[in-house]
Amino acid sequence: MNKIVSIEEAVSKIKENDVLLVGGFLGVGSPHHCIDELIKQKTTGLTLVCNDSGFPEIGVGKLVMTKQFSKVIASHIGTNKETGRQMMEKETIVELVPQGTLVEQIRAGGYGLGGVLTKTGLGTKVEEGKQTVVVDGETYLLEKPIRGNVALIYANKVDKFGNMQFHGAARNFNTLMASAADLVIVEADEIVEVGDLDPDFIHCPGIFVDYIVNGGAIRG
Amino acid sequence: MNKIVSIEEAVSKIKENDVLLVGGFLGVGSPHHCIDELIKQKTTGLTLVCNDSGFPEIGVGKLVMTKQFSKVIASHIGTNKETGRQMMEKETIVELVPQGTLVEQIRAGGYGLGGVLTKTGLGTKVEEGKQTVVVDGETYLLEKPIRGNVALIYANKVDKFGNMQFHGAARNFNTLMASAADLVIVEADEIVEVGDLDPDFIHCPGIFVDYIVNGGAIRG
Amino acid sequence: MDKEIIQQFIAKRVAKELKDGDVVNLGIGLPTLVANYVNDGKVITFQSENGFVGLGPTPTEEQFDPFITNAGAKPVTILPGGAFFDSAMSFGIIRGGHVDLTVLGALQVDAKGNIANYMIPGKMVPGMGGAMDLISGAKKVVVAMEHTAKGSLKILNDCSLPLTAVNQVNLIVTEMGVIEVSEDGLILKEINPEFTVEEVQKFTEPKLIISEQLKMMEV
Amino acid sequence: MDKEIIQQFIAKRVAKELKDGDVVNLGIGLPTLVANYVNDGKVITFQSENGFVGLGPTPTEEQFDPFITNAGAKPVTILPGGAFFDSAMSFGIIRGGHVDLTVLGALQVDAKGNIANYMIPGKMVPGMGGAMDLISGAKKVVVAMEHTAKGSLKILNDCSLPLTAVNQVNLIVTEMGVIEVSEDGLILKEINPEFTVEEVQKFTEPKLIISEQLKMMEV
Repeated sequence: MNKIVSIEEAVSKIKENDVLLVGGFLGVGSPHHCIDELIKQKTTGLTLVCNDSGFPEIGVGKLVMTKQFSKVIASHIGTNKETGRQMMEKETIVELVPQGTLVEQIRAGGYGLGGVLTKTGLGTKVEEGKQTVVVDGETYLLEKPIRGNVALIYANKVDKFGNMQFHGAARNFNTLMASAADLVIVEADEIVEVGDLDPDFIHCPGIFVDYIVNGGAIRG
Repeated sequence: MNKIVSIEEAVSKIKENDVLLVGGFLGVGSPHHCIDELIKQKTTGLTLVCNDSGFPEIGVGKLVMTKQFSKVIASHIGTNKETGRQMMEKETIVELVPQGTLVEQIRAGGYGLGGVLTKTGLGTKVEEGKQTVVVDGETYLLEKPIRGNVALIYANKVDKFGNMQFHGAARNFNTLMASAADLVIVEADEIVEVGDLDPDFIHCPGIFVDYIVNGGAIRG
Repeated sequence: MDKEIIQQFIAKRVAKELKDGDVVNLGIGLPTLVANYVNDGKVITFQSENGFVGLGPTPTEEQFDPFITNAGAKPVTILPGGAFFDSAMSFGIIRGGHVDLTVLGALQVDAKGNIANYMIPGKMVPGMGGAMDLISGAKKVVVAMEHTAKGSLKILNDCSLPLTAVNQVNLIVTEMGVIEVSEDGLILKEINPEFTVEEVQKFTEPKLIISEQLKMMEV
Repeated sequence: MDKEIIQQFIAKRVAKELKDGDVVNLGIGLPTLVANYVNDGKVITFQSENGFVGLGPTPTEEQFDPFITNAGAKPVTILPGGAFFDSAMSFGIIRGGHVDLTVLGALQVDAKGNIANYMIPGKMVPGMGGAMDLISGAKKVVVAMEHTAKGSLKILNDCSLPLTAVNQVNLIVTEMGVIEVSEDGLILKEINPEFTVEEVQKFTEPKLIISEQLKMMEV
């Protein structure tokens, strides 16, 4: 059950037209080395699910610049003007989703729930074309679960089974995305032996993880 | 903003007929000292929300024996025969809820969600009288959010702001219940200074906590 | 066979269903015994629904820790690579299909894969605990039980007790044989050589489909 | 007043809305300045929706940590008593009403407490980020903005831009005054002594209700 593979091998599991969940918040806690390798492998037609579309030179934003996404589902694209341009020019489909809804949709996808009932977005464009559900007289928007073919996530530290630890604000969407894809690839700055991490302080268990790649130091 | 109070004072905030969320799984990770004090204060008519009804001499089970609950919402009552007897004799209303649904209902109550959409319980007695929702052709049971007037929870270690750390299987329902009550009381074995806990490894933030009581050593 | 030997026999056979790398949840009672018979160097991660993966054997006196207990509140250990979490994640793992296999006992199981194992109305109402989530959520559901209860049938055309889950059981392992639940009904795949097909059928209400590759049940 | 002074003036006034013990989320831009003006020894816990509470000031060179950033990806610090968490808990805190007060800018805000601050169709579509959840979930929503945008009105009878949230704004603080959103409409509660009521009304589309206790806006 060796999960450690080269970055090249791990990223080669991403196929044309896959739905790709990518961790990180404006590049903080993103799998930067895997993103660079995905640019090299030129896999296209991908659907991105990510908090944001990064910056043109940081995080998933680089993959927006290389036009590897045919669709982007995110809460924010304002820091990467190219995403907005592709949306306006209808080159790329962009779905904007409230941040809290997006992470909860991914959690629902990974945790076997039928959807999310939230008041966020009621009465706004977010509601358009969606089902509402009334619970005890209160109306909620029904947001559907989101799952990916592949989750490409980051952890500061991982053991060889895939148990993850995070530092600072790197956790963001990573822990939830780990549960919500058919194939889960974790890039970590540091890989340690099984048993090295205190079981009381593991942020996300390794049972979700298929492949581990060594990310070494952080890159932009 | 001193949150530390005596056990007597904290428990006196629980009023007749309150809905009480109590952490713990068969007594593991339960606020044992607060439970003992609640027996002393003889507050009755309470609704218990807890994973289980403990054992007759351990955990919330003691409060079943003293008949302080008029209603029990739990996933399991088999380890405390008195709960079953009170249910059969119609002395106490008992609602049995699947464990995963119960914790998710509490999370929904604390996290501002309108309910839980789950397949668990479909086609069983659990479904009776409940709404179902169809999402993309799949039927889900709609389970409503649960909130309490007071959450009585346990942590192994807490700082003076209320940031919590847990050991082993003590975490269970505690972290979720902390978010889902108007008033939150944490009993901890160890109280430390603010800043003593690593912010990367806090299982539940202190912003949820109103009162902290010193539980000292574990008692049965 | 006496009760203890029967239970061990069933547990040994169930253990063969576990595959290397599986995440497995074992119910209380007979299913717990399955952990003792994992072999062939298979690495299995046991999940404990009260909040961890990496469930290990009963602790020695020195290893004892009051906060490391199984879902029955019995002292256990956590193995290297294990991790603790809260109940929301624990049942996210269960409901989300991240448990490859769950093994549970049953009061009744039927030809449609329905299972009843959490209450006898008016008599015994312990509650479902995590069983409904486990049976609905796990990728594969194995019922491990004695074939009959003091002579009365437990494998029925239709469960008469309140159901724990509808149409979720995949495999039934008893001391008489191994029965697969299929869309066409119950298929007898393996038989304990101590019994004849007629004997197994006698203690099974639904008409059994006998597998063309019927094997001897080996443990 | 020049732009910088106007922004500081607004931020100082908003800071007075913060109560001891509050959990507060500040939007990017002008709202961020509010943190600089908390006084009277009030203990405020700032939440950062990218995943922590206890947001502190910009780090010194020695304190710099690439993983401790605010929701705009700018380096910040975490104060003693702070805690990091994932986005699901972060928005559980926000949606669940555990944020006492949020301060945001707006493109438009109207007499019903509607707010538009996330897109101009065909021109600027940055997305709502966490703003929709914050405005819907926080106990109190304060809009902190300049009263007009290059002379065009921002406080309207009805927002014309796509809404971020419906009927959620509680208070509007500008360089001209402090306006409360009530069921009856907008109430001018405080006025900057540099302006007259007529001047404020001139730059506000809905008819203002003038509070009987109209106060001078102090910062």
